[in-house]
Amino acid sequence: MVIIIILVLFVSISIYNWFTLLKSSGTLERIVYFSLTFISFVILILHSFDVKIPSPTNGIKFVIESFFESIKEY
Amino acid sequence: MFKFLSKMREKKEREMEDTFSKFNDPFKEIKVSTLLEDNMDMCKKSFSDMDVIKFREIKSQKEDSFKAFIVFCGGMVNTDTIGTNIIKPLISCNFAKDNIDIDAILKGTLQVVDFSTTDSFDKIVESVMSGDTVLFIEGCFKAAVLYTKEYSLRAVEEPENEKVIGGPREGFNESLAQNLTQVIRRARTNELKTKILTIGRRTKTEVCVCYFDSLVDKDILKDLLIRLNSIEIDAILDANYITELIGDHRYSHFRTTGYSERPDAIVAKLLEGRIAIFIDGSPMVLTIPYLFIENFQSSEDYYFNFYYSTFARLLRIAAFFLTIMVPAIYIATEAFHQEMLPLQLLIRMAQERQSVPLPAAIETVIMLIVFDVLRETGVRMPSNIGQTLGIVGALVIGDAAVQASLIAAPMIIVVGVTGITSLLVPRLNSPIIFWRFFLLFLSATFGFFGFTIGTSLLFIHISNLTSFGVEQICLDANFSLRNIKDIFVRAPINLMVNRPDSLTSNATRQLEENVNE
Amino acid sequence: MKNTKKNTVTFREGILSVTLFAYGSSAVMGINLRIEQDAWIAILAAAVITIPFFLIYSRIIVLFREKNLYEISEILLGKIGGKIVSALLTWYCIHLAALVIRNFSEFIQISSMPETPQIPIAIILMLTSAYLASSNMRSVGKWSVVCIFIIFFLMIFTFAASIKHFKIDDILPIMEYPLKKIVMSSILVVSFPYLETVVFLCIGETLKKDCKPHRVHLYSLSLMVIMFLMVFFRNITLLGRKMMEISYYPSYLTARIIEVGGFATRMEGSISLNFLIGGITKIVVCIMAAANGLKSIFNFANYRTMVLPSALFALALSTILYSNTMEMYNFIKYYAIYAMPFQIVIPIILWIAGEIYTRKKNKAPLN
Amino acid sequence: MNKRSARKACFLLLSIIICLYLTGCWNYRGLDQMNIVVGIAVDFNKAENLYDLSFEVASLAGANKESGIVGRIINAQGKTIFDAIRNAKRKEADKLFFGSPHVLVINKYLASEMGILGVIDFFLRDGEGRESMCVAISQEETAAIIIESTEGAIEMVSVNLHEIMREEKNIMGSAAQMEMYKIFSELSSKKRSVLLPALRKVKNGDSIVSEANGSAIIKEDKLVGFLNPDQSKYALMAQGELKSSIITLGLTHNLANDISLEIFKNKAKKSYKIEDGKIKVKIEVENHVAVSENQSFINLKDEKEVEKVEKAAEEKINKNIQSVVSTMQERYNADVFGFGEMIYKRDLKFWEEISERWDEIYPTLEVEVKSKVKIRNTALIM
Repeated sequence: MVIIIILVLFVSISIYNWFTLLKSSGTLERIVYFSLTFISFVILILHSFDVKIPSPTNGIKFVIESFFESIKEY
Repeated sequence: MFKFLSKMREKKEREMEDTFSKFNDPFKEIKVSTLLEDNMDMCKKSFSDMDVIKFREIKSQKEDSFKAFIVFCGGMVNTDTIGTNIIKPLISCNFAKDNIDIDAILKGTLQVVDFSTTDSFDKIVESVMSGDTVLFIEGCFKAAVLYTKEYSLRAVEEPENEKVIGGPREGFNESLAQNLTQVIRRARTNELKTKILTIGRRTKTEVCVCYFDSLVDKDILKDLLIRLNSIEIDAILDANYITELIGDHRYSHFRTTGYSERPDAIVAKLLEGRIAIFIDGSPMVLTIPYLFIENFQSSEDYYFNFYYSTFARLLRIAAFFLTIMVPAIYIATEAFHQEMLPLQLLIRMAQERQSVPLPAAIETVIMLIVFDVLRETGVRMPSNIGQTLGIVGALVIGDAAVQASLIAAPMIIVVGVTGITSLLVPRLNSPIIFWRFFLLFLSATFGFFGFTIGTSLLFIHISNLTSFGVEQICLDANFSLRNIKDIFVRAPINLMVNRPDSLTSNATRQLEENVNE
Repeated sequence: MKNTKKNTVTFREGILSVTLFAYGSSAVMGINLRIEQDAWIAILAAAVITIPFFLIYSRIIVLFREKNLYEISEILLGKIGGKIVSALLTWYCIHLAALVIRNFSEFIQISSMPETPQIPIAIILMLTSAYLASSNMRSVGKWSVVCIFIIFFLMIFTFAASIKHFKIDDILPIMEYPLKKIVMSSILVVSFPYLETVVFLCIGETLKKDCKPHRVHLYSLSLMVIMFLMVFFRNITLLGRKMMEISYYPSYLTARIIEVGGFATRMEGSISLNFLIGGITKIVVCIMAAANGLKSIFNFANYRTMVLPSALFALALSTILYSNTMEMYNFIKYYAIYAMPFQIVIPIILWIAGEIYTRKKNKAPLN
Repeated sequence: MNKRSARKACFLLLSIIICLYLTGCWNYRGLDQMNIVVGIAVDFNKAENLYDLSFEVASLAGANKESGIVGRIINAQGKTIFDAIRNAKRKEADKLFFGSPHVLVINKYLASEMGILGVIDFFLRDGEGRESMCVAISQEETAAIIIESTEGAIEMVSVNLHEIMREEKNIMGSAAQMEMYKIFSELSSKKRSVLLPALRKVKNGDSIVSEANGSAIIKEDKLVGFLNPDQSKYALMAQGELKSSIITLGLTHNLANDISLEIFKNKAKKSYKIEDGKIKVKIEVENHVAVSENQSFINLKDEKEVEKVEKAAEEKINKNIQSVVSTMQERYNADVFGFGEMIYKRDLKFWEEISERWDEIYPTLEVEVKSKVKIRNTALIM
């Protein structure tokens, strides 16, 4: 269900945005656009298949905990 | 938008040069000949198979060599004028063939009010088709275009759509000249400028841009003229053609030009620094720029006491929101947030719903469509069947459906409120229908969350709207009394000292001097 | 024709949008600092701590009028240093947008739609914000004017319902919690709503030229403090301290129990829209800032094409941020430290560098 | 630019929404698919170790528009409260809807042995639940009997009970109505006890109905005893929470009381001081009253006579409050007046010293009651 919604989202975005983008922008712009969109798409699809994706939160927590030990207790 | 405009301008300049050469058929190159026979043949060829076109040859009684003929379109001319003021003097004139001076004839012999001369058949065809009479004279290399237009018109009557209780009853009709007259009669000053353009490849419709020279914002005027000139279309049959061709947001459901059938309303708009566009053949006169609040203003507001007008205006604004939101709110509470209903109401509604087969959301959609069907039918039907329609609506849908438990009773109330309130703001018909269903769908999927999202989208959309570069909603945080005088309230006339300053170059009304005293 | 071309907002619109931005998610998360009745001290202390930083932010705006933080860092730190700083800031903006999207989808799921998955909720939230973000700044200005009126109206309305029950006893005893804990809490407040306004610096060229930025910042700070205090007093009066303490969304809970005249009860459905519009504003500003960041990193002409991808990325990020609601709440304390480089370190570096840069530049023509 | 993006966003949203709409709505629930719960009664079946819940739901089937809506009872058992609620669904086609329950009646044994906080936790936690419902303790053997309707009822019992408890505070003040979220907040604050309304069944004409009958004392979330209506009135008066009530006086040695005073305004102030290591609490109560019944032929034109009436009323109030307070102190050791909380708020350090021993200190507090009665008027006649 959620997968269908994500697919619809990306398909409609591609229909309504990509073609105009292809016509009217530079190569770099297109590369950035497509890579960001593609990454998001992959993350969303993987997430909806219940694949565990490492969250940036855990990394941030790990780094901060190693600097400030005491934060855990607060 | 700058880009858009400059592109437009370039395009226009390029095309102005070769526009007319491109499509104006064989006559463009052909000039009037000195031989009457040739001209006659040419005319016959031009107007072949057009039996409404009449030719009349004229011979002078006194001078045999004087020959002439006139062409006109039957039904569009005043035959008396042609008979007594053109044919009669020509018959009795005594010019010789060799010393013919067409100007002298026009000035001295013919008794018509307006004339011009031309040598191009292109122009001649256009003149004949618009009701003028064209006169060819043997030996002349020019033809005379004589003003003899007269065609039957609808009388000046009160417009059906903008009926008022107080105020003037005159409305525009389909003639550009008469419409302009009505405006000029109300504003007798040479500051009122009228520029006439011809738009439409085939219809050659006259479009008149009208404004107060001292009040209008020159940028907006320039913008408008560019946009009008870059219109490329076959036919302009009504004001809406122009609206859709020059609007800022072609695909938005909101209007970007105002319209009115009332000369008094148009003059008031002109006096606020707006520009009016008259289109020949349409009783609707457009005004630009268009502010969002104009959807809720009525010319009647200014003919009643301001307390009442303010109340009525607030009512209209409320009606707009009610008519798009009520079904959505109903569905959101009914299907998602039942806890918001007081217990007694909740139980009553649940009782009503017990025996109803359809889910509330689908029921609402169906009922709203039914209401719109009824309304549309009512508009298209002869007025004497209208009453029958009312009975059908009230009895069949209102009563019988509820009795038969096909529709829940609260639904009738919801649809009724929605329908009635939509009639209060006729200018917003198309956005209302779109947004009503949009909000309804959102509410039916996400409850109040969806409703909020939908309302936000509506607001963002409205705040993005512009009309000829002017923001339709001027919502500054700097709310000053000056700005809201004619928006949410209708201030007393002596206090409305300023024009809306986003529209005009001269924001102070002349009235101010009187106020200061 | 006149003011539409300028992508700027007026003085008051500036104040309101900054306030609305900060109010955004804090309103729904509540000023819930686990220090019960002492929270108001933390709110005020946090405001005092915030003032110097706000002055620094304003000074940066004054030094580089009509430039955003990315452009400034490129001027001051050179091409590569500038790009690195821009990338960091862009990441922060996107991350913040993702955090807010997650907060709200979590809130809506818990509060009113337990069976609806979060992704569709997040999607329409994201799309609305992307739409507003791709409009110009003036629309954001108008949006804040209207929203702040709605929020104020609802706030005063709910506050009025609480005021007759308010007893001074409710905030007694003062300083029950140790000073250390209160200071920690105020640091949370500083980093959570107040200093997040650094995102506004990343948009740039938003304020009309004649406005003094420090006044905008300070006015909105005082507005924020007033609003947060009102929220706090309302919640503690109506809910009682323990109930306020244990609830994830105290303001929402407060809305649930407010009764007006016996017939209008349980208005939380409609009052939660109050939270929502704040949240949308916050997401919009973050997305705009992120798109601007991408624009200056890759030297694009226009930031608008980047709006949708950044919004999508924030959406994707929001889904994987936390595995449950408790984690979201526990992250707040880490966030305070995590945000410091972006909220404090980078602006201070840029400010100092900027002062030196302008001094030099002013001297140069004399020699 | 705007134009295009506007169109895009609208189309995009529309297509997604239509997609959602066609594929089903998660939280959409029609009004016709629900049983509206108006009252809940919680009992505990010790033999089987199960919660025994009764729900009063609005019975929609039989009702038509003219007659009132009556309730019907759904019974369910479960290992926890939520388990029982889900079990109830097995008997019913429609889901139970907890958006507007009015009362929660708790069995007295359950309340005294297991406490009430556990019971209300579910209702506080649930997104649908209503924090503002009234909680009451049943004085009968089971709680279920309280919300059962009798033959010929024309209204839902729970709605009725809710109205009774709500009005009680404004008219008689014999029961302390309290919303669920307040109970939670109060009970978790410093060693506080609360009063909840107590309900019982009585005969009224031909039928047997439920009535509010004084208060139940909840100490640290457990029921410890009941106060009769008169006692709870004075307990409320000492807290200053009385909206209106009646004080009756017997001045002329008749068999019956002969003067009724109607309370219009009730204020109470608590303060404490420490003398010789002992805590002395002072309760000052101020009442504004009107004479609404006078059978004693006391001449109320005479100001001195009026003063006498005031004095008598003050004495009566003093005596009664004193007795309620001492009952609370000695018999139940329940701090319903919030003395502990008062000390905690005024003097945090002192409270921290004594909070461990509060249960021992509380019964030994010296409480002084000082009341003041002001007669405002004597209604229409003298």
